[in-house]
Amino acid sequence: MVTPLLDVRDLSIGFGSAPAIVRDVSFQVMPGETVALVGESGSGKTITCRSVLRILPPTARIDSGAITFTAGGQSCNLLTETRRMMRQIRGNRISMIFQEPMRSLSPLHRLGDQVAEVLRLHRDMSKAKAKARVLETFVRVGFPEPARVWKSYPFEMSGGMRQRAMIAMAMVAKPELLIADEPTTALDVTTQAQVLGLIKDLQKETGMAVILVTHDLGVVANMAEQVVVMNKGRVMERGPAPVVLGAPAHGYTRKLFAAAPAIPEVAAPARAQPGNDIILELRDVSKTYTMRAGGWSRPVGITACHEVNLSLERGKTLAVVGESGSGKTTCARIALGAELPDAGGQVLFRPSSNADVVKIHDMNSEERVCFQRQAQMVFQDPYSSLSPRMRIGQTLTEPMEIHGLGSKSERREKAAEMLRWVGLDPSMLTRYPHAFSGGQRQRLSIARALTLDPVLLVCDEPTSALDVSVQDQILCLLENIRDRMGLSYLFISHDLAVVARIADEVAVMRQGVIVEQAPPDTLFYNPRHPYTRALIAAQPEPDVNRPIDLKLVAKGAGAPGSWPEPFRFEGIAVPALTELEPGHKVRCHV
Amino acid sequence: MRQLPDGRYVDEAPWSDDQDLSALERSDMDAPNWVLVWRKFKRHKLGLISGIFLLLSYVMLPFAGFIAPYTPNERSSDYLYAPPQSINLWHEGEFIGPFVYPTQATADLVNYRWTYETDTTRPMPLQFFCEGDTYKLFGLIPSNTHLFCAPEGATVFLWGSDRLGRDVFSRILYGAQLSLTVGLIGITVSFALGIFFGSIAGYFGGRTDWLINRVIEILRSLPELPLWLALSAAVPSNWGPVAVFFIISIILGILDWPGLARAVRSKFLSLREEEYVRAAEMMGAKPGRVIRRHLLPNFMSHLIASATLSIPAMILGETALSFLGLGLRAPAVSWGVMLNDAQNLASIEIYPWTAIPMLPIIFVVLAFNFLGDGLRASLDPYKS
Amino acid sequence: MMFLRYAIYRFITMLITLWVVSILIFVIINLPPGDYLSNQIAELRATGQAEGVAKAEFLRTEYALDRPIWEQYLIWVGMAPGPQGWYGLIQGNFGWSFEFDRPVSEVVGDALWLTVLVNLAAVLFVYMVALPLGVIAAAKSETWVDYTAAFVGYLGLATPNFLLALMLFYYGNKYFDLPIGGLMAPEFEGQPMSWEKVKSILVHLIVPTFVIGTSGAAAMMQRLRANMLDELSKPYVETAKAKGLGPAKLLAKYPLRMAFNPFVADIGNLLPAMVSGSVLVSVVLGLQTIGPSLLTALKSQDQFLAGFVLMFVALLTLIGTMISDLLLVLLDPRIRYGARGG
Amino acid sequence: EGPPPSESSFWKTEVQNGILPPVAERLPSEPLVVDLEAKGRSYGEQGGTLRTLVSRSKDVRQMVVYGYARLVGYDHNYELYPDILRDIEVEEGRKFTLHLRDGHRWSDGHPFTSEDFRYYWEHVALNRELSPAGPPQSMIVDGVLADVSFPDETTVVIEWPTANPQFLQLLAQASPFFIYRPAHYLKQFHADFTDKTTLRRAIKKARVRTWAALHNDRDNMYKFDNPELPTLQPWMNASGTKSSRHVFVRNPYYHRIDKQGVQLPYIDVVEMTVVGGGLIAAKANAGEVDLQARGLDFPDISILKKGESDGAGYRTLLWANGAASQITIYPNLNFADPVWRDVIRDVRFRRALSLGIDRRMINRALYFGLAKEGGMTALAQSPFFDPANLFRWSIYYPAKANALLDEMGLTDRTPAGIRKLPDGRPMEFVIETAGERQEVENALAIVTDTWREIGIKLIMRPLDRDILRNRVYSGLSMSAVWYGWDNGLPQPYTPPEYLAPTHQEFFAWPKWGQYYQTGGEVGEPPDMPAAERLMQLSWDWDHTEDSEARSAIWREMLEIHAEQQFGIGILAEAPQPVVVSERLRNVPDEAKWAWDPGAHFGIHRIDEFYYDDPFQQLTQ
Ligand SMILES: Nc1ncnc2c1ncn2[C@@H]1O[C@H](COP(=O)(O)OP(=O)(O)OP(=O)(O)O)[C@@H](O)[C@H]1O
Ligand SMILES: Nc1ncnc2c1ncn2[C@@H]1O[C@H](COP(=O)(O)OP(=O)(O)OP(=O)(O)O)[C@@H](O)[C@H]1O
Ligand SMILES: [Mg+2]
Ligand SMILES: [Mg+2]
Repeated sequence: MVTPLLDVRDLSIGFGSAPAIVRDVSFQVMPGETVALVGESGSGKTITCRSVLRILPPTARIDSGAITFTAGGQSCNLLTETRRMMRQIRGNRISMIFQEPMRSLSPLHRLGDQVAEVLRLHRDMSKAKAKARVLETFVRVGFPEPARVWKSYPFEMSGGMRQRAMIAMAMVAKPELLIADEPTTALDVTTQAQVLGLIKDLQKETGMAVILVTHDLGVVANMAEQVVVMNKGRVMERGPAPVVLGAPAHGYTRKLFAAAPAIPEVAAPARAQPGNDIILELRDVSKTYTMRAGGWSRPVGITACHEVNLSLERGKTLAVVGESGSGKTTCARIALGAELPDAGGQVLFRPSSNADVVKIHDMNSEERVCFQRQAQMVFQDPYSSLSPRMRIGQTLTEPMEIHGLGSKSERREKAAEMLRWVGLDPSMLTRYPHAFSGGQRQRLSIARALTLDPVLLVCDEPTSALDVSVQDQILCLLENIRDRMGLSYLFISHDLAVVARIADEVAVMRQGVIVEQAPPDTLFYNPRHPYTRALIAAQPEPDVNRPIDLKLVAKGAGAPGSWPEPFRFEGIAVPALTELEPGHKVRCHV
Repeated sequence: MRQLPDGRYVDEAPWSDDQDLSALERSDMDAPNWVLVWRKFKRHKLGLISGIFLLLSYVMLPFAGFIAPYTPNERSSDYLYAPPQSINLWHEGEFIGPFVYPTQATADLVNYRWTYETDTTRPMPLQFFCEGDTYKLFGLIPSNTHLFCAPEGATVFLWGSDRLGRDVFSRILYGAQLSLTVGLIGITVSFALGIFFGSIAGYFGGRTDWLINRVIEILRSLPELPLWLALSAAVPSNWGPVAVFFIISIILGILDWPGLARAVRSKFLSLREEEYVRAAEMMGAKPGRVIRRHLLPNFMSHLIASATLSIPAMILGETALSFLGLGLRAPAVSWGVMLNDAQNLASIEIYPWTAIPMLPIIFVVLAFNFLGDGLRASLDPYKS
Repeated sequence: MMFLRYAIYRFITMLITLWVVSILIFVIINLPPGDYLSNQIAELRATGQAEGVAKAEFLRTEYALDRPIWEQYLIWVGMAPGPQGWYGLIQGNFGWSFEFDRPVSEVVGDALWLTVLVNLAAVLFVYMVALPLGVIAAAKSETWVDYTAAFVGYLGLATPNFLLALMLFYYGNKYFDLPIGGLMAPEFEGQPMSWEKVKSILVHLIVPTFVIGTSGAAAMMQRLRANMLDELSKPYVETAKAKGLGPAKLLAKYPLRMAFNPFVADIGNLLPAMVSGSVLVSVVLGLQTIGPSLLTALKSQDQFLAGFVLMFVALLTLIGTMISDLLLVLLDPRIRYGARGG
Repeated sequence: EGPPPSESSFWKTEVQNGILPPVAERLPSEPLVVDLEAKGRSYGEQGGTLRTLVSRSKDVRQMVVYGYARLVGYDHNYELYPDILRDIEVEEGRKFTLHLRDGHRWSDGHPFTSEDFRYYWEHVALNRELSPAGPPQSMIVDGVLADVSFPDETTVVIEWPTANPQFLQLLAQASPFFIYRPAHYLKQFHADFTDKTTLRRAIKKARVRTWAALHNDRDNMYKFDNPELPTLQPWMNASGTKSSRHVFVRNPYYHRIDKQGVQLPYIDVVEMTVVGGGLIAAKANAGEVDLQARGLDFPDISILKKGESDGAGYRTLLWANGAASQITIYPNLNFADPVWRDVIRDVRFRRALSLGIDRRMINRALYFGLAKEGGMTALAQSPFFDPANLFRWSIYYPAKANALLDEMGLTDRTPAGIRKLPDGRPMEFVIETAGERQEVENALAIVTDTWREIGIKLIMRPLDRDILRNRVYSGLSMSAVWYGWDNGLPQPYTPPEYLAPTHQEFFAWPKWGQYYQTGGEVGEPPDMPAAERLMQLSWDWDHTEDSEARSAIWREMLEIHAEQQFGIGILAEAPQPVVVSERLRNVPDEAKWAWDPGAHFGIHRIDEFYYDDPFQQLTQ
């Protein structure tokens, strides 16, 4: 029998004096094998992964267990190994992609520097060689302009780009074991396919083993040989992927798998009724950033989005999907006035059907306060949008405090209520943000946005870190509120299944422009644009028997310059968005 | 955990779908923030001890006159530069309660110093709750009862006496009244100004920042020295030393803020770009709120450390100023004044006890430091 | 490009500020009643030196001290002609020191490099001691290393500089044969550099460096420690750890760099502190730096000397602040020099 | 007579190389021969280096003070005698004939003649550019400028129509009135003697603006900071001012020799180092000085004694201070506040203040009882010393003081027991000090306690020296503390003007002093009978030649002061520690430490001090 590369045995971990949060977890990882760790949000997946590298919060305590790592004929217990040895192992033999890449990168160092450091540390490479290697990895994780990424600072990158930088950092040294904690949450499906393909390549190349934490059962089906299902800190079920996915034995596993959404097979397109009660409208919105990366040289302009026109009907959901880095977050921020559009762009908001239009891009302070009460945002990166030195209780009551709503105890009650809505326990109110799991933080962010009972909610990938059952719960909640209170959503997501479920209208973005826009039924029935088609094709399905060809779908639709004639464009000289059929707009030359 | 025939393991423990609410005490949830902070602080032993020490020191201030056996300017002209005396309990193997041995001074005109002879044959018990010189309890109520004093014909100089025969121990107690209060006013002023201007400059940026920065630059490029000299000429002569010192410490504070302001500003310039600050703003938080609730807590550690560090500077500031004729002077007593008298070789080599006031300064400063550190630690979210 | 524009803009601002400061400085040194020469005449009379009075009177007209104050200012700066023509700071003439009876540039010249030397030594001391200690204290917070560092630091802070110097001198001389006061053995003064001279300077620098440096080091160490402690728990530190970075490199590259922000902001203070910060220490330690000259000049209202030294300090401050502003922008890419909103 | 002068080893090589003429040619034909035996001193040998410290670099001028080569100087009995001059004749106190020594030379070897006096008088004193305010006041008596003539190379005659009793004292002062200049050296900077282009070049080089400024810069007989300026002092400056160490080497042309024919000074080199004022005691303690008094105060004595017993190689002497009083309180009779002024002008008040001081206690606490307690008056060595003056109103007697104050009607008291002024304010008596001396502070701390018993609250306020002066002169300060009269050893010939309201520097009457000094332009005329009487007496002294009459005037003036307590003296003759190397000889064990007359070490003739073993020191 082959010795496992990593053998986790009876691992129990707790925090402070509270009862253990991870209990008796055991699993093995064979060399070259992929083990998927799935399970409920907050069930201890991240903690388990971190304990392998012994990078746990200072308050964590390991109650029992052993983690044996065997490589090169030698095995050691990672939990008791000397620090020096651990430094030899970290980054070199085992590397990790952290769950929240946005926070995990140093804000003051260029990405290139941060990534190349691993190589210089463990591979003893010259500067130039390391740079070449890093640039190459950048390309492989899907950066079209690796040179720009090399000298960018993290805050200049979109969420998905940061995540890819993190992935590059973990893989560039080609470790023996890769721990990927939800590595593709911020990536669109084609990029995701590219990244997953890269992992597979590396596995083939170097025999790398992978622990893959993910909520996307489609990814599990496509990647994993082994599956470990966790719930409430315990392993519910583990075994080979085909068996577990095919016939879940445990009640929780069954429940979980049942909740997985899928892109519906649309038989006939449904025509949307053109409404006229527009709550939010973006007109000709463009945004150009100046890169700090330049330093002494000429400033470089980055067009994050270009002439975006969107209108959101009251009580409806407008979903934006698209390539990572295509300007979705930028549009969302502009829509909420957090960023100003370039001159000429307009953002209009109508608080109620018969109220006056507010120009978001040009508000006075009175209008601003009023607007800020009515429009809220769920941030893509929940960790950094929560004040690290504020207890969650304070964070949740703050919006109400700002707008002077309710008494102190009412506010607290409401905060507790909100937590319950998003499936969290009110006793967590006294915790600080860092003491939550990724999915829990995402839910906190949603809870905070809801405390003010807004009329407009901008959700930037609100459910990417949630397991499917909790995701289902949250989506239900959102739908519920929308139907009850006429809330309108601007909903950004990579998960087409989620979009298909919740959206009334979908806009597909690529390279800063909208390439196709239609109601979901229309879109999934008859995607016209090559990019949309590529996206749909790249959505993995939770069925081991229907794997997608990662290589193929990763190509996506290729660069805009290689698209079929009517759709092709270079730079920002784009064809107009044309309405091919009522309610279905495609960017093409007719 | 059971292994199924197809090679998978399944957990057998009964499973329920409910949210299991982890058991955290309810009371915890409703406790206001400071209670939570206090609970954490209690675990920081050194901080706690320091806090208690400081508390005692401050509580003692109004009673300094009662505890001190002498009043600050009470001179025993027969006991100049008397060395510290010990309080003994046993005399020739016999317990007779706290007592001192009488001492006798002679002027040694060969070496020009006072030498003291202790008469160890005559133990003289201390008196308790005895009458002595008049002082003011709480600075208001005249009283002449002292906790303990020397018996008739003897002295009790726990930490020796100085050049004029004044009791160093008593003077330190009285000196605390000034050093621990007035000196801290300057810190308060400087912190209030520094934080205020630093944060608005850093947070708003742009023109506000420009203006505040110019003021800071100008203030900083004007050295304090000429100001002090001008001031020492301008203070009305009938002002008491304490009033002068009060004004000085306020001015010290006013001059001191730019350094802090710049530190605050620089930190805020980058903090204001943080996502959670944006989030707060997008929720409609006013600048004041953003600064207080989101920015300042993230700079608390620096502020606490800076405050601790300013304390010795403020207590000792006057020793430097007295070079310019501006420090506190007799009859006011402060630690700085006492140290000022001790700034010569004789105090180091021959009468080392006159430099004892250094000790309380060090103790107080360390206590403030550890208190601050405890506070910092209990505000640190990453510590349990 | 953007940076260059900002730098130029910042430089122009500096010049304007310098001009404002020059007015203020002139006002401040003329604030105390009387002027150098009247005080001098009073002193001469008090000590019965009738002859010196004539000389003082001579200087008064020579240096336009009999003119209205604003006119004196203009002449001093060089924006108006004095009795002997254009002769001001702008033209590169720093004026005359009455107290030392030499041109200001001569009085200051010697002291200047010694000042820089002493303070450079002190600054080096501060950084060499405070940086590693602060980082270690943070990394090993609440251990004996931390407590000892704090204790020693505060010991230095809580001892008046002069007393500390005296003690160090006395015992240093007694037990280690260290020299008392001064910056080099007197016989080396005015001599060309030689190995012996360098040795003498180094030996003489020990106590002043220590005295000037301790307070600075303690302050920097404690602040650094606090800032480091904040940074140590940030996720990016974990990332760095996961890369397998060794502790020293890790601390230095990531959290230290972040924690350094407030100190960069304080660089502005470093330069002027070199001159004015150690004035009193220099006076009591008898260092031949610019500090004692400044104090004498101020006390005796030797206005051109005082004015020049103050202007010099101000210039250093302004340059320092400018450098720190530029560094801030360079070091922290997140900083944008724009106003809030938008 | 006497053995031929012997060559000094210091200049030996120069003499051998012909750079210097041999010693016999360097001395004046009639050198001043010092009879050391008569003074109870021993003969020494040349050589050695004397190390001493000062706290400011401008204190190099102390070498002019210590060197004490004057046209006429005081001897150890405070009698005037010709020093640089061979002889001086005074007629009717108004005509002074100065006889120079034939063959006397400047330190650069150039002859010292009446030409040097003429240069000063005609080209410096009377030059409009060098002396814009006109010739010095000291050359003007009763409004008439001196008539100066130069009959021959060695004779100078200065005369006025009326007597100038102060002239000789001025020449003998610690900081003397230099009526001569090294003409041969200074002419090169003088527009009368040097052509414009040469001058212009020199001006430019010196970075000054006019030739007058250049001349002024070079002409520093007292400042002593120009090594090129020839001198007549025993040592000449051999280093620039740039460093903190100033070296003075023996003047090869010095005019004094001892009876054995050895040219003075005995000591070859004086090394004066500038150090921080606070470190002088520490350095002395470490044995780094050979002769030091400046910068040492009585409180340093214990540490000095310790160094001495630790074997640092020195002795610590205690000399008596020569000022009339060590600590004196001057209530300001010209204080701006009218209520206070009236109180202060009441002699009973000043007497009460004096009676309320426990001088014994202060003496004991500060000086181990070694100083002389009592009011400000002439010291015991002066012929005018009278114990009655010393003790008048200056014995601690609080009951009497209280009675005096009660008698003034100041009987109202605040609850704290402080008397009230006539207008109801509490009597808070502010004393301003220069904040330089710890002993003053300590003394006032003791005074505070005893004054409280007579119902007066003392508030001490330390200020900077210049600020203090300005405040006193403008009448803003209620009272000030300073030393007593510099000259505590008046002789009949000592002008007593400093006892009369003629100087604002006497802090009790700044305005009266200004009135006199400015001829009535500013200030106020004296309006108290006692002050007017002092004024009259001073005038009388000026206009009498008779020693008896002058003595009588002196006595009366001193008595007025004792009665009036214008300056409330506390102590006199406080011991001044003097650190002397164990190997240094001829240093008197007991002496006066006085500025004027005395010139500190000057009057004790430092040029006669010598090292026991000068060459041992060299090899060290
Ligand atoms: N520092 C901490 N202190 C206390 N509890 C913590 C801390 N960090 C995490 N937890 C708790 O530990 C549990 C497990 O967290 P973990 O991050 O491993 O979850 P996860 O399985 O990764 O969830 P997700 O899928 O949402 O990321 C969560 O309930 C979380 O609230
Ligand atoms: N502050 C900034 N400075 C410079 N460039 C920026 C900045 N913010 C965003 N960008 C650039 O703008 C483009 C769009 O970014 P945006 O965050 O809108 O992407 P996104 O569609 O949300 O992507 P993702 O799905 O990966 O989050 C990216 O190329 C990004 O690098
Ligand atoms: Mg997780
Ligand atoms: Mg985004």
